[in-house]
Amino acid sequence: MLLLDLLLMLLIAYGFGFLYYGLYRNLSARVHGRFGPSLAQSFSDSIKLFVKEESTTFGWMFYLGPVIMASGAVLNVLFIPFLNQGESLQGLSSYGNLIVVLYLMVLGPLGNALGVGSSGNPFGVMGVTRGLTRLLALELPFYLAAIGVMIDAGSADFGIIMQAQSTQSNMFAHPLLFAAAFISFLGFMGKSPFDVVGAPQEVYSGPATEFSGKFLALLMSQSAMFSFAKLLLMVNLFWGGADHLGELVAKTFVLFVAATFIGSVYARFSTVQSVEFLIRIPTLLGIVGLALL
Amino acid sequence: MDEGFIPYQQSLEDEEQSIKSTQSVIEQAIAWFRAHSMFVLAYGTGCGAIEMPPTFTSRYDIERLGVVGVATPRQADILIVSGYCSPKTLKRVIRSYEQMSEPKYIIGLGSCTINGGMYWDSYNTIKKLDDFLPVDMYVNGCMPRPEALIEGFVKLQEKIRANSSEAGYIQYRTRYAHYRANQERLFGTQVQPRYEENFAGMNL
Amino acid sequence: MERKVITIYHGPQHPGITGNMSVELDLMGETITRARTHVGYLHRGFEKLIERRTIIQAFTIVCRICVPEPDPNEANFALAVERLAGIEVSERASYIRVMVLEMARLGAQLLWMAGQSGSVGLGTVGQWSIYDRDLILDLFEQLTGGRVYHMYIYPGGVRRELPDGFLERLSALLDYLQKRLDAYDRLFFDNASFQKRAIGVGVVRGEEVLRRGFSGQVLRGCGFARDLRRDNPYLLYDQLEFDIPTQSAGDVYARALVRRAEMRESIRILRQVIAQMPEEGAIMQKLPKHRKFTLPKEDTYVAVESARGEFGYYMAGDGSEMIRRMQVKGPSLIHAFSLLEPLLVGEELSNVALIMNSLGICPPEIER
Amino acid sequence: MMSYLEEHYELIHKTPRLFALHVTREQLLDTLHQITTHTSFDTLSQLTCTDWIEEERFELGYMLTNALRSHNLMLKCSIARDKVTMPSLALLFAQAEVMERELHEMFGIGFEGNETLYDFALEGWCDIPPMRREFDTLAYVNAHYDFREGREDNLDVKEEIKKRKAAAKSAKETPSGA
Repeated sequence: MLLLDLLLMLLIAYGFGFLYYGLYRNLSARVHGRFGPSLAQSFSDSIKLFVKEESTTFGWMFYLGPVIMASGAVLNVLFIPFLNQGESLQGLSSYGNLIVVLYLMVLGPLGNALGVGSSGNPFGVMGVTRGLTRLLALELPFYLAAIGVMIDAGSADFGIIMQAQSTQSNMFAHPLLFAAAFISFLGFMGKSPFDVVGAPQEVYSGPATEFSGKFLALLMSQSAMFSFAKLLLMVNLFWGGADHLGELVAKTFVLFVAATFIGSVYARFSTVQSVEFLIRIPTLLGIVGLALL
Repeated sequence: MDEGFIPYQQSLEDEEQSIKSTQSVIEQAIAWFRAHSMFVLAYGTGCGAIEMPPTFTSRYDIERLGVVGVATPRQADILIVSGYCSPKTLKRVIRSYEQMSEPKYIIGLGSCTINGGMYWDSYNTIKKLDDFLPVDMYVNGCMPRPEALIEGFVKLQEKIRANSSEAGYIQYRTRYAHYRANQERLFGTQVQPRYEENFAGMNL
Repeated sequence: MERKVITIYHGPQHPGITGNMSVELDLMGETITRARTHVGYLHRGFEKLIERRTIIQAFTIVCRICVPEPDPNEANFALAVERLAGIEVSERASYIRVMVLEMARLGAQLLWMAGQSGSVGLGTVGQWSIYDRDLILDLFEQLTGGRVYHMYIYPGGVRRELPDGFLERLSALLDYLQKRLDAYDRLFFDNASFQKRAIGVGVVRGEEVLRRGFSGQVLRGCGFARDLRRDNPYLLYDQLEFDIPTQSAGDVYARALVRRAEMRESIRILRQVIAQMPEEGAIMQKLPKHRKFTLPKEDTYVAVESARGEFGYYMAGDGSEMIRRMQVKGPSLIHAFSLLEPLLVGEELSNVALIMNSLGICPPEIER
Repeated sequence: MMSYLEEHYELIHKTPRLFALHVTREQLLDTLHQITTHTSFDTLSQLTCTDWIEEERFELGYMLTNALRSHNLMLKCSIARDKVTMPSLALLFAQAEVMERELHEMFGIGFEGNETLYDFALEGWCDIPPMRREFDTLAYVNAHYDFREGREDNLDVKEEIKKRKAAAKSAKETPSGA
């Protein structure tokens, strides 16, 4: 039964991940004043990449990169409960808590660094360096916000955190913590102005520069699932989770649209600037938020 | 192949119905996905690159067809050789093409790729792109309008869906000696590593 | 500890490069310690081709020298031939030429805006501005039959009469663009994230810049109001009112602000042209027959202000129907070598595209 | 500033804002030095070269412009085609370096003192420098590139035009629609 549940969770994450990616392309196309591709376009892209006849590789470490990254995303999805009540779609959340999830979020990028490093492409390595530097700066405010939420609920367990918000969601109870988490969430989603990692005008595609065919498809799928997991995390921590699937979709959608629109009107910061910014403003917000608890 | 450009282009544009009917359902589905997701390498080789921004942005919005630009050759399916090619550029174009993973296609944009165009008597531009690389679709004009480029993409989609054995990348493998000889003749001593050395052992 | 220096090629196949050229960079971490510009990927030998073409044949290829803004080439070619052959152009034709040049300048600035915003990952601006540039290209198509290459400004005048209602449509487009420029101000020029990226980057400063042959926004961005339209007037620019915007900071943002003001000035010039253009008049002088159209054995130099700086032609005739020598000097030649190379040293890798775009480097005019 | 030039040199007025001046190869550096110190023509904006093959000389043009960018002065210097070296101006003007590099490649002119005379636009060129008059680009093209076969009616354009004219003429003589 649990296995079936897990499978369902993965399917939902996969499906909605790609749907949201399609929506992202569509919505930003509307901002640009055009129609954009169909919603299923990114799904077609990933299928096409899976059936490419050739995929360049640079030895076994190179295979491991996307695989570790994908397993990080899968575990992330499985450890975050989709709903705040009931038995189904709870995944492995009873075996782990917020701290495990926060740890797992770092696993993927670190694993990918191994794979990219073995390709020897300077742009890939540069992208990974940028990614890890940014990750350090992103984690600080996000962890502060997460700690605040945990202190408030008195537990690191998702169920208890969500239950604590049944009267008032954390977004209104602790707006400063939410602001800190939201800004670093933008960075986690790779949205402007924090999209230094794969900046095409600077380092080609960053870490993905040398990945082709199946590897790229794997990276695409994991990033779709991973971004759904991040949306889920934000909804659970600050919006009190969801009672049923419909509410979940609505809440993640609103969050996603906000991130998309913000991303399409800002210029990209350079690495140093984004680290500086993240360490200053959201971290300060987080500290003040913690102090006000 | 008949002589002259028009029959040659006709042969590129012909939809190969007979082959299509012999495909299995899975092959057809794969071909459909390939035709509806085309990643274009962002390499503006010549002045045709000036009509690519309008094609890719809000006025003509070619992303509707599933065409997007990507930054690196590894991720790309389609290489647009946009206009005249000097030997110095051609070397880089060949290099980029060989780094792309199969199946891959080339669109020759502009008259200069077809017969040298305006620069037919210039000492530093090639006159016939398909001597050096297998071109899957030519779009003529100087400049070709964005509509013409979109038409080229639509024709190329048909060709990809027909899944022909004469697709450029297959020809580049089977008739490599021919292309290589032409490249060597043009570049003289400054040739690059052979294609086999790039793809040896990389087939998964 | 000795830090490792790696050498990478930024281009020619790179999304952050302005056209088909490359910059060889020595990097220490992400900081550039040495930069070398490489060109030649677009060399077509125009100057050789023109030596073996008659004047009419040469006219058709000069516009292809610079792709984003071909019309200064046509104007230069026509001005040089007219000066050597002693042809006077009618007032109406001159007005039409000014109109074409300003439209082209506006289009080139919009295209620059797409590149500059793209270099900092603000793709939305590019999508909008290329659409707006396309509306200008539509007018060009009505006027000349070509979107990008117009082959319109011909020695002796211009090639075709204005289509019916053209000036009204142009006027309507200017109203539209005026409104759009406000939108660009909000989204791009006043955007705090763009300011954060652009201020203090790629600084050109000092009296010395005048001696080094720079032109265009590089000079105007560091406080020198140099514009050939005013300093060395050609066509009818001495009869039109316009300002030369300047900034004093000399960085990427200053050059962007100069361009922003220039777009408004172009619109102002175009409005004057619409108001002042004579209704009637010849647009073309009577020229000698194709094979009899010869240039005397003399030489001259003409220059116009393109959207990126001084665009000059040296032309020498030899008494035959061919042009003996025509040498093109675009602003990018100096900017891409003697300005870009030292400017990049000490900058971060992420600023390369930013700086290149702000200098408006256009490779086809460097190597022709 | 004009008065100084007119006093010391034989100035050719081409237009009200464009002047020319002939100098010999030996005088060049000295004249440039004098002009840049005594007049406001202190910027090198272009370096041109014209090949007068029938007179056995290259004519180099040093285009100077003033700080106001309002006037241009061209220093013209003829050198023999076989003895093709010039003193480099790289120390005087930083921008001269790349201009000389281009002329070196296109005409084969050496510039003494310029360290950067390596490939500019061409890569591994081993023919005659292409902008020299004796270099025949069409012959080079025929030797190095293949042309695509034209359409059948395009192979001999003159014949074809004649044919079409004759056809049009005969069509006129026998009015259609009868």
